[in-house]
Amino acid sequence: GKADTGTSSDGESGGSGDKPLSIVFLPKNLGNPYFDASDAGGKKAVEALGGTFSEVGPQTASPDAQVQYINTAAQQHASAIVLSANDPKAVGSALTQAKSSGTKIVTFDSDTEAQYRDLFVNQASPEGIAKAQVDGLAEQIGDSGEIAILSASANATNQNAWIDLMKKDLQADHPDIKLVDTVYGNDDDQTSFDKTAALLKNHPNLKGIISPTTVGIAAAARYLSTSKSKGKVALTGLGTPNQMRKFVEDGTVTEFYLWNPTDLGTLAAYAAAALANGEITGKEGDKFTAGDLGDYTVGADNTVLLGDPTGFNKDNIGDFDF
Amino acid sequence: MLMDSPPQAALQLAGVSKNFGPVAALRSGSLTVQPGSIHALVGENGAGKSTLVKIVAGVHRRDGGDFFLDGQAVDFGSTAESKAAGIAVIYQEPTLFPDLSVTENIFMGRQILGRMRRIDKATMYREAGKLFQGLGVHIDPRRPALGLSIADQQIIEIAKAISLDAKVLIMDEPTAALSGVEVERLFTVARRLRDEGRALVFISHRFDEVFDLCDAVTVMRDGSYIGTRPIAETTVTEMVNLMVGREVADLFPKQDTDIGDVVLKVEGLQSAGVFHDVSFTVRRGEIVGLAGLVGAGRSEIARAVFGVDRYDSGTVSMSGTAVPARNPRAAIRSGMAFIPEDRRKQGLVTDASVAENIAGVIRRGLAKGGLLTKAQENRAVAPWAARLEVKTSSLDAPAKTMSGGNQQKVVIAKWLATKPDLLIIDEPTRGIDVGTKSEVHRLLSELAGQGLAILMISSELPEVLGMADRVLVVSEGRLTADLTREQATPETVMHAATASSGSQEMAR
Amino acid sequence: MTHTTTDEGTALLLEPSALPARTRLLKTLLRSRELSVAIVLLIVVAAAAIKSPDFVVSSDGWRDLLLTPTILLLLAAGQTVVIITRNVDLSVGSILGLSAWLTGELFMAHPGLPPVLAFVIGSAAGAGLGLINGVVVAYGKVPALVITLGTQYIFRGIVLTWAGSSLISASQMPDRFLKLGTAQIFTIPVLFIIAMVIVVAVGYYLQTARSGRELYAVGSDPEAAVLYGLPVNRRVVGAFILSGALAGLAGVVFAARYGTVNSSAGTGIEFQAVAAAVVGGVAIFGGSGTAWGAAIGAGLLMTINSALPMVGISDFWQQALVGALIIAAIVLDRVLAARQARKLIEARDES
Amino acid sequence: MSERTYPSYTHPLWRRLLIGREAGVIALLVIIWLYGYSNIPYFGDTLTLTYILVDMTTVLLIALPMTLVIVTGEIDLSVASVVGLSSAVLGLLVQHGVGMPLACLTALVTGVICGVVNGFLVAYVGLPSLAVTIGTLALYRGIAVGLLGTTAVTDFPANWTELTSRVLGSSGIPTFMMVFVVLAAIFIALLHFSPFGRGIYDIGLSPEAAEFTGVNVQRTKMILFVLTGTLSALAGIFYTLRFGSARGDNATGLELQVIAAVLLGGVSIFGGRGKLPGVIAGVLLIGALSSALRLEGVTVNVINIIIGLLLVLSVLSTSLLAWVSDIRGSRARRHRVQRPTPTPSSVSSQ
Ligand SMILES: Nc1ncnc2c1ncn2[C@@H]1O[C@H](COP(=O)(O)OP(=O)(O)OP(=O)(O)O)[C@@H](O)[C@H]1O
Ligand SMILES: Nc1ncnc2c1ncn2[C@@H]1O[C@H](COP(=O)(O)OP(=O)(O)OP(=O)(O)O)[C@@H](O)[C@H]1O
Ligand SMILES: [Mg+2]
Ligand SMILES: [Mg+2]
Repeated sequence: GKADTGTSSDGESGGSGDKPLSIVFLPKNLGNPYFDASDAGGKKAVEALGGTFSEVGPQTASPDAQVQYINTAAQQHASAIVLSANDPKAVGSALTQAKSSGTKIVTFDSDTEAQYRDLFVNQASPEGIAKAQVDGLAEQIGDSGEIAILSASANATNQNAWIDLMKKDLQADHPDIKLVDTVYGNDDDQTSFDKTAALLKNHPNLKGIISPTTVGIAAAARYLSTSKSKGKVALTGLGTPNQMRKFVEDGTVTEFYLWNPTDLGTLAAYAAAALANGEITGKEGDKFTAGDLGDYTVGADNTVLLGDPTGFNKDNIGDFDF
Repeated sequence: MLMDSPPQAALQLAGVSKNFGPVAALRSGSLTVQPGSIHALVGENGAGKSTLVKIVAGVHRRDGGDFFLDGQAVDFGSTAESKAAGIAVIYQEPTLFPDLSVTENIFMGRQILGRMRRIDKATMYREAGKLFQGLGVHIDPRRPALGLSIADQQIIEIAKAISLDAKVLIMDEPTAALSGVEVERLFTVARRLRDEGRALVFISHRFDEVFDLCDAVTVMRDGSYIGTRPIAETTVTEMVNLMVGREVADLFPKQDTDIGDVVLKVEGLQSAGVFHDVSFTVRRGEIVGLAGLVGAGRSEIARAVFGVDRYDSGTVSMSGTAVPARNPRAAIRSGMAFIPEDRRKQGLVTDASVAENIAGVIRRGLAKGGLLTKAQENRAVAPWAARLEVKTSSLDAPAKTMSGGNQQKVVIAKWLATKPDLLIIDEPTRGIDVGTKSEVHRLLSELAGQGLAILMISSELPEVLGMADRVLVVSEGRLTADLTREQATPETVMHAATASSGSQEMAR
Repeated sequence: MTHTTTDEGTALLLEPSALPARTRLLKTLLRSRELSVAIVLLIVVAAAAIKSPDFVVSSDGWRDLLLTPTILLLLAAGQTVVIITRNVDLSVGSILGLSAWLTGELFMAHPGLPPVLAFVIGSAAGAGLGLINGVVVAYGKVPALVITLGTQYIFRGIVLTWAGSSLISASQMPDRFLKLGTAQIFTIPVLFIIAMVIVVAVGYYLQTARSGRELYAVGSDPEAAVLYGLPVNRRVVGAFILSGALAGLAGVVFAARYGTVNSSAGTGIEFQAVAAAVVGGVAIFGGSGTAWGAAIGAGLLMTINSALPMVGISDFWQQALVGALIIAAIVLDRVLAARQARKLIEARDES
Repeated sequence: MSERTYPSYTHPLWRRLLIGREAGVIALLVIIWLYGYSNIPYFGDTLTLTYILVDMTTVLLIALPMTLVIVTGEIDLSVASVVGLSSAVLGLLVQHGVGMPLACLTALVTGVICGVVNGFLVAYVGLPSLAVTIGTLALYRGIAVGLLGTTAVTDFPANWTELTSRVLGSSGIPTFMMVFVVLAAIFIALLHFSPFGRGIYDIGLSPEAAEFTGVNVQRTKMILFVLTGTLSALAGIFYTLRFGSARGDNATGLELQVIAAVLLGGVSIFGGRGKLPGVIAGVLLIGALSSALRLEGVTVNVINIIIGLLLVLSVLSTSLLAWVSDIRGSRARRHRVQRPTPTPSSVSSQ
């Protein structure tokens, strides 16, 4: 409010109807096929609604670079920002400022702290995601032995939440599986690749790896497929079918999981539009329609849930293209 | 171009000029050298000899005038071109690559190639060894150039030039740092090259060498050609008159002064590999000359006294108070002023303005409440610039745009502004034109008259003999003589300057 | 000038010819920076191997030990050539990125392209970018640090524009090419062999070719090099072309090794290349150092990265150790150089 | 002796102000601002001003001492790592319940220590700053990452984090800029209006001559490296509070942004040349340009290319000008040289 004394102040916040709909998608970084897919879904949805869609983002997945794009969107009085946050807190003050100049904030994929956004579009419940991966791996390695996790950056909210839940699942349901190491590939292909190599060297008895990040699992699969551990060390996690197809077909990977990122982007776009035109405010119980995806209801903590993750394996991977 | 004069000159320059910004280094340089002869080029410091050489070498491009090689007009844009045309040059300042071996230094750019165009090191070392043998020196071909003495560096330069097998060989003061034996060996080689029909140019400030070696001599003054004489038809007096353009006596207007208390006292100063056991004093009103060959270590002694260089042992005191080592600030506070030999690199910040340079040392005192403005500086320096009659259009002109003489005046002004008790001045008139030179001499003399103690280092014997009340001679880092004005003659000084270490105790 | 060789150290400095050829070679080798870095490298490998023999003994361990440093090896050799001329090339990371992306695009457009041709094209593209750097630095008479900082931004901007937010993944490149990423001959990875051949060739060139030695001369004293009539500008341009070409080659290697390329390939690797050269004994102000030393330095930096976790140091501390190593290396250099200079000067008293 | 008088300046004030790189940078800044104001939607908002200033604060802070370091002919590449390290220290202390004032002070002291290490190695051991600070770039960053491990500390008191986003009335100028203005005034006085500052230029133009003039070259360099360390730490505190997040990898790569801005502002990497107003204009130029381009929907890649080109061209401009005048000069000379000359024989017969 305070800073917003510029020439183009449009008075009413929330922009009711007559202001053209403009939605900015801000992924963690550019050059990430996962976000390409989700942003494509977002684009289609926004255009279907007759609004303007734009995708901006930093080169590397760092919060400070993201802040500048949040600021720009706020300056332009965008109707809504759809963001996958690189840090739950660091983008907070920028988001607060954007909100105060009338822009709605929707997070997807990776959330910020709740007070900074209007709505979080959750790809799957964290519990569901963690459980799918842990149970999947347990089945592949015969429910015992050493496993490790290859994560993205050490501060990624979603990753850390899942890892915590996985640890709980392991303790509760798989007492014979021992988590020996958690390493971070920073969602960088080369780093993830080298970390996988290091993992296998450091833990000769390793039986499985979980990589709950699309960059990580692809890099790890590529390393495994050329190493003598291929077929001996199981790998699962979250990945996109196009990236993983080759490794599923050659037997490096048996099964991996993901929700449909295009659907996630679509849902986020519809939620953002609904917020922007005042249809919903983001409080628990609000209802809106997300095009072909159907009707959704806002749940606790201002969260909308997309659904359960899908498992991809030899049998069904041919049906997907993203 | 058609020639009609029968023996075609190997090298001919006529009316060549070169300016560096506002400095006219060369106004009208001319030189004609026949093949099979050794031609001397003489002139005072700053007469433009080296500039002429650098034009021939392709380092500088001339602004005007003619330049012929074997009768062909040439215009070299780079040293590579002149090298290719058969010109070899020994520059006044050694130009070696410290990281590389002496052999590589000699053969750089034209190394001997072996199989598959790879460098044949073994042959190169052998060749270098032969070259050194021919020059009668002992330098290991495999050692790095780093750490060579000035004399050895000069020998490498000579070996390099000889090995080039050039039609024209130019030597810019090759003997300045050499001992008698080494000079003789060089001359033998030079005569052999002459007899092979090559043309040689020899620059030196030592007349005996010129008369010993050369066939003809060209004199330059103030950037201009003055005259050429066959050596047989000229005398030292004539040459000096041509060089200076007036009676020599004019140059050194030394006043007699009362000599007072000891100001500077140096005792047992020592720095491994540079100088040894140096002790002397300088008194109020006294001008002490420090003479010796180039590279003898005089500058090093002065630099150590002033605290720019470190020393291993010994003490320096000013008016009875010890001056801490390696601390120029403390030396300045104790009343020392130091005018270094390399004006452009050490004496001045050439890119800074006249005012900033003159205020360089006193500026801490000028600041009010820690703040210093240009106006304060300008106000403080104007009287000093005026006192030395510095010629400049304005106080904010960069020092680099000034002539050498004016630059030297700026340096002197900078130090006089500190109101020192002792002035150390290294090569006070190097590269200064004749007119300004006598001005500087008059000023030094006047300052001594006012009670300033002066330690003057000079490679010009007449300057030392003309100005100094007392002459200290340095040879290979040791004081080898302490002569009064009366005792000091060219012979006594040169004798002490070429004394090798240990052969002679100091004659007090 | 009689010289009795009392002190062995000074003898090697002042009178190397007086020593028998074999002694001289041996002593030079023993004092060389290359050897000491190599020994540190061996110690690191040994320490890691004791903790976990798989680090070296297992086939994957052995392969990765050699493969991991490959890219940096190439960059460090190129950087060495530039640093020897008293310049620096900060744009190599961006050149690597451009070349890696180019490789991916090439294979997408022409899946039948022979991999050899990809290496040639990548190097040529890198050489072209190096040419730009070199010409601007040499003929513009501007500091390499600033220019290559500028071209680092520019080249990276070009990759970003070209690649956008897309990614070329393993499935889009032919297997023939990707196999090179792990192919081995006598258990030695092919990419490593390529890199080693190139490093040895560059080192050999620097030691034995006229133009190679002239690079040292240019860096040792640029002004003297002009007076010598050396083609200073041509040499500087040549050094940048070589560095660019090797960075370009490294880009192709990157694509083959990692199988995935996006616009950020090689970001920040330029400092590592400079650091490898410095650790390997290349003087940052030119005139001395070898490509071999830089390559060993690169090996050390990368191996430390993968060995630290083995010896129980968290990989969070890797970078700190690398930094300490760089500083130790330059301090050591300075101490040794100062000692040598002092010996040489003091030796003048005795002669 | 006759009393000569000297004019203080060759050129009148307006000409002295107009020539020089600073004027060019400032002019470019004004042009971009005016263009943006009239042609780019939302650029005229006070909010834009706020964002540009907040975004550039870290760079502005570090650019002040960095200018002084580069004027002496040295360079400090470790600044961004010091930002990260001070951020990590601050975070660690706050996490362990230390009060904000003490934590900030400790972070600052960390910066001082980093500066002392750089300064000692460069000034007293005599090592090249480029190599030293590449080493400490890795060292300080490594310690920062080592200290904080995987955690990001985010529980900073709101009244502190708010400090970084508070704005002065309706002006749009962030309150924290007051701190910068005071620091800038101090640094301008230090560099342009003090004997110490003159010494800094002397060192950059000719270290040897400076030493002969009694400038304490070693101590000066030491002080400057300590200043870069300290202000980098201050920037680190600002950065941490602004994002409310202390991480070891904060501000990675910032060093190149700072150096690019300083060089763009007219400082010569060889030392001895450059002025602080130019540098401040250079930083703001990059900020305004990036902001304008982002508002125009230009992506990060094109912004990178433009900043890179600007840097290369600004450094080349001096060379290009000299080159043009050189070509003119040599053309004129060739005319003179090729003028019909007396035959050599007639010359030698004089
Ligand atoms: N690069 C340069 N820039 C400016 N002035 C120069 C330059 N080189 C020489 N000069 C000036 O040109 C004049 C002639 O210098 P030069 O070196 O040719 O004299 P010289 O006769 O060789 O003297 P010496 O006997 O001392 O060697 C001097 O006043 C010198 O200061
Ligand atoms: N560049 C250098 N490399 C190695 N040694 C040097 C170098 N310059 C000087 N020296 C050594 O330092 C000592 C003193 O040299 P310097 O030329 O300063 O003496 P000088 O008597 O002052 O002569 P000048 O007449 O040139 O002033 C000599 O032993 C010389 O060999
Ligand atoms: Mg000369
Ligand atoms: Mg001297």
